[in-house]
Amino acid sequence: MEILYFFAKTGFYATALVTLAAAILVVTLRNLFHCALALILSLLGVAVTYLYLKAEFLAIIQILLYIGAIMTLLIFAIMLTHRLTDRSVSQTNRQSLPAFALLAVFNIFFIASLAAVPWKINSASLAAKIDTQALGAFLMGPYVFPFEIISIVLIIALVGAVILGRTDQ
Amino acid sequence: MAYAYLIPVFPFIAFLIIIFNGKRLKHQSAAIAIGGSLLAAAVSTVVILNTLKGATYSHTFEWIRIGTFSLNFGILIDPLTAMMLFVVTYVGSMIFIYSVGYMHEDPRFSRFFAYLSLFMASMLGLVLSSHYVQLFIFWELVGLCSYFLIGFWFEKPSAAKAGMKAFITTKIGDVGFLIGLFLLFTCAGTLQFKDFTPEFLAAKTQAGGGLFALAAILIFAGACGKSAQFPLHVWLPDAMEGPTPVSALIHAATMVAAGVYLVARSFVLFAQFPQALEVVAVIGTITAFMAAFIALTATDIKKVLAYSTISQLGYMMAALGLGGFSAGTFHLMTHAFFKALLFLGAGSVIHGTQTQDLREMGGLFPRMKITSLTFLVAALAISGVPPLSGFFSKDEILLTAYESGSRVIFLILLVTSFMTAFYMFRLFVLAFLGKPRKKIHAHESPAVMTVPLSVLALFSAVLGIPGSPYWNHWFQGFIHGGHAQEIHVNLFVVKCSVAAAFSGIALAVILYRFLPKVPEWLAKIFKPLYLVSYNKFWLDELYQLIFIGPFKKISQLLFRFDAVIVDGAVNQSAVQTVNLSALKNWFDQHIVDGTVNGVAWITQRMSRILRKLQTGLIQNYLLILLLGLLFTIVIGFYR
Amino acid sequence: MTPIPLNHFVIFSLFLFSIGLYGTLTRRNVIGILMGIELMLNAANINLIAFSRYISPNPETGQIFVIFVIVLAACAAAVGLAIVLAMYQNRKTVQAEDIHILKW
Amino acid sequence: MAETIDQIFVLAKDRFLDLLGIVLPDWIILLVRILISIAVLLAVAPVVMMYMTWLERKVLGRIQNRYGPNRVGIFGLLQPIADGIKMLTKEDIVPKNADQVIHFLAPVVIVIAPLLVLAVLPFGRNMIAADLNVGLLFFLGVSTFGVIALFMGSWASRNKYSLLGGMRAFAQMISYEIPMVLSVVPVILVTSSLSTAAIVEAQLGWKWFIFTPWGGFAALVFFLCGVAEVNRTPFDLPEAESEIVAGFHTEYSGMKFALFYMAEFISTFAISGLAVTLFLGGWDGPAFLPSWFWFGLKTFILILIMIWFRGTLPRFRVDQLMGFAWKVFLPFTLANIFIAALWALLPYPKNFIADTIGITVILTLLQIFNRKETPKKRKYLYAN
Repeated sequence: MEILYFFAKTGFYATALVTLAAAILVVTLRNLFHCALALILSLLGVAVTYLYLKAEFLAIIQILLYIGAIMTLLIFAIMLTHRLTDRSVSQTNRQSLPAFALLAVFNIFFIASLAAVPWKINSASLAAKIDTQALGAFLMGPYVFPFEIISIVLIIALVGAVILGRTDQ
Repeated sequence: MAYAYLIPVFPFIAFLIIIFNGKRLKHQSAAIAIGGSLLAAAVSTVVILNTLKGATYSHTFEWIRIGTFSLNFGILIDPLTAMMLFVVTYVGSMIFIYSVGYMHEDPRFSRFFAYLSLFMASMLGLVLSSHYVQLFIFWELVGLCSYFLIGFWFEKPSAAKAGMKAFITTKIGDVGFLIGLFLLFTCAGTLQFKDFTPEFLAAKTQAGGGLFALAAILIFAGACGKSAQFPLHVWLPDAMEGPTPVSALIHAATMVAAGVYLVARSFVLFAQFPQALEVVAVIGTITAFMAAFIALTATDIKKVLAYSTISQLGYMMAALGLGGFSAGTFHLMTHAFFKALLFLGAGSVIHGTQTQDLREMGGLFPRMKITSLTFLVAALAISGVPPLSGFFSKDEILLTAYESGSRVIFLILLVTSFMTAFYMFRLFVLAFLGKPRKKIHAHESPAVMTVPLSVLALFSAVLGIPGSPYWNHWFQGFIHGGHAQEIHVNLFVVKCSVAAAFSGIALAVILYRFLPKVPEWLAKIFKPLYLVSYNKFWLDELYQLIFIGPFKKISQLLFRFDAVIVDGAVNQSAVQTVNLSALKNWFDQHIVDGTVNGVAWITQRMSRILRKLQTGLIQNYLLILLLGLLFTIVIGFYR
Repeated sequence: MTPIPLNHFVIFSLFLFSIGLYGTLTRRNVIGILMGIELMLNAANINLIAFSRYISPNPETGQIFVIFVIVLAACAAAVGLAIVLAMYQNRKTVQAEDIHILKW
Repeated sequence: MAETIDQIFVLAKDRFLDLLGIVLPDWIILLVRILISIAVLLAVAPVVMMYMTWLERKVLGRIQNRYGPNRVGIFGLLQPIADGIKMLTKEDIVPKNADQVIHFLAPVVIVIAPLLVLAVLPFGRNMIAADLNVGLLFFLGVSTFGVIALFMGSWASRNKYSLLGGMRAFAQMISYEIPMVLSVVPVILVTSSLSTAAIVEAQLGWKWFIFTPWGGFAALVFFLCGVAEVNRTPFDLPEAESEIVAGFHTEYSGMKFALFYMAEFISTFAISGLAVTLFLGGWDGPAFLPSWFWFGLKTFILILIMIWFRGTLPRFRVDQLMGFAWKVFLPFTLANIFIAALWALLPYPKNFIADTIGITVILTLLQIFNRKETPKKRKYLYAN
């Protein structure tokens, strides 16, 4: 059995690597459509990471919403703003080098500081099983107010998008 | 009775609706105005019926409190008010309906009805007032409406001028009224109608009532202005420039009667002072005679009626002045109806013939049957032919005059009565009988005009009955608040009156129907008299000479003073200011502006360098943000 | 059986965030910037879940916040893409550098 | 005996694993247990797809008064295999301008989604490959991959018709996904579970949701949306031959084309299966026949209905298609959630009445608000 856990852990690191690689592709590829596909892969990796954190519901939601809705929207926008045979020029602007340097420093500092933090692991939470019903109860119980607010925000965004998108005036 | 305050409110609401929605409502505004007046009439009917049962009503509320004194406005309903309500709402409603037809083509149709509604509301408010100050407010409001409506066709310079003339002339009287109110308040300490009882006045005037009498006479001056009595009557003939329904409503039936109403309302006060009463009687008599005399020669159909109105108002005043309270008010009521009818009939004629000049009319009878017949009824009524309403009311005035012992007044009034009959039938014959003197395509007016005519004719015919011996002088009893009045019929006076009426009618018919040359011949013979009448006693010219001319002179003098001395001072100071400003200007330009510009110059130079920082590229900003964040982290790390 | 250390999740999310930020900083195309932002949001989500799972006494809280974040991301994407489309229709460009008329 | 037949596949799997357990360690058994399910699904799915094509051609043939395939094998039963051989041996043409990688990836990705969703379908009692507690959501989530793959194919082809087809598919699938998910919500509401197995359990004993007022309509909406989701007639605008050649797979040939077809048919099967699971009681049925038989029979009937649609109905216009989703399905399914909530809240006779009233009201309102504005009869001034 131990070996299965080992496989599983290896799976996590593999997923992380694939996710990061896909993310790097997202920010470096020239063809925006390829970027979008790489982003889908990256988001899938994140969904798998959620599974490792025992958040199945969120993993599925990630797929349903991010890949099913947001990414389709994004690809649609790409289609509408690009020609089929768009041989685009450089996709990065002039500040890539300073940005990279700054981010490198940023990461170094962050990892260095992370190593110094003694996390207090809560083993009860770690072992807890959170099913969808519990989440629903939470959303409808203590978090009902933010839940309602977020639905209003969603409606506003919807209306806003429709108004922005209309061309006939 | 507690709902009586609604009576003026309805027309006022109609006014508000129309004045703010006139453009949109167009001809529907008439419906709103008529609705308002009919509602007012309905409520008034209820109030009147209650009053007939002997009820009176008075309600006051505090309007303003000044120290210990509080101004209490309110509603007072007694028989006099009830009668006025009856006149204003019924005659008013009829005229409203009539106006739909008369004003139909007018571009300012809805505004006309707005003004009419406002006038109606103000007049009803005036009638319902329980306080002199309240009455004065409404008094001015009706004056304002009168001004609006006389100048309704303000494109015509004559109409605009007539409006101003009416306004200013009545204001002269109103100043007297106001001063009279001040005096009265000083003497009596109250202006509440119900406080003025004979006992109260008797108590107050024990020390001597000179000021009271003066106050009464000054109040009468206000009434003179409003009711177009002798020195201040000149505005009313000119007011005929307004639309005919206005002449009928305001300048015949209601507003001009307000003066009479005021005197009647203050009758207790007047009755206390014979001097004041005498003034009223004399002025009334003079007015009655003079106006009738002028009316003899007037050629404008409306002018004739206007002078007739003045004359009849003089009758009322004379009656009141002679102590005939019931006679004056009775005549006020009957006169309102038949004079409104006369004006509306004249309006119908004008509407049909497009002319106002009597000399151009003639032979209208076959073409305008309803108008002619109703006009005839009214003419007979005003002439005092029994048993129409005018006969009874005028007869009572004559009786009052006869019994007052002043034979001169009685004779003058009797002659006036004769003249009234004469000029009315001169008018009737010239307008309706004979052959057309000019080619005019006369036609009968629409039903919306003739129906009110018929209704008013009915009222004109029968309204005398309640005050006649047949009804045992019921009206006189009612107006005195239920005290039955002992009035004995004096057959001599009746005979005189009837004789005057019939002789006047006969003479007019003979002269103008059968001997058309004779009037011209008569005019030549009595040329001075004719000229006096034709030129209205030169009163307008007299006023021009006495008041307006010197006033203009003074104005010119003052203008000179203004131009030379006042303006000179002002100009001089301006010149000095300009010089000083030039100095300041230099200082401003070189020193203040120099500093400001210098700062601006420096800022500009700095900005030119610094604005390079703002690239407009959001990602650039984000990078800087990241740099800042990193900086913060590093500082936090090595702190 | 030991769980995966928390720091590994955090560092994973840090890298993801950095890559997303890099994309946001360097992409010339507005849609590319939007993609970078999505990556950053995801990194934040991983952190939320990881910390709530490992440290918080209520492991559900983080997940609920992630739901909110996903909804907000959807809103941002919808409105953002609508803006991009409007921009493309009006100015025929989706390059972030070309949109700087409010500069001076 | 009946029990044995009912569980025959499960028993076979267990026996096999027991045999393996003699020689192999536990963890390999665990893996094999999973792998067997996967292998079975992977093996069954193409067979199902092949015989669905045969079935479709045969039934369409009968509808159109002809025989359909009848040369290869008895009743043409070997026709799919012949087709497969033909597809495999055909030349694989890739357009010169195409985005090579994505053009290749698209057909691969597109079959993944329908194969994945088969895992959460309960084919019979205890016959579910992965009983996830978010199974239903998994099904809906994963099936959205189809859109992406389809889009990849249409974009990579560098062909106008492909792109148009892709756009149409995109709009259509996005639009119909919303009422589809909303029509499922009442089921979740009543069973308070997202697990497909639990949903079937809740319907055991003829308490199929299709027999409830809300369930009947929800099933109808779900089924129609499902037909739209898999781009079948009358919702086949993305591949409308008369308008845009063949839509998103215009530039595909050979086995890649076959993969698109396979995806479509497996999706059809999966959607039918999910409809059966959600509304038709899943594998529930009289016990004299095994549970998997009942599941198969119901699915088969739904597939037949889809083929019947294809044989009879003309294609929608684009505006009709969109209007149908947004103006009819969406409001109805939204209202249906409340109606189902009423069903769950009230006791038996009352809830039936309340639901009937609710559905009547919402249908009437839809009727009123979607009334077609008939243009006024034209008046000709100068012509007659």
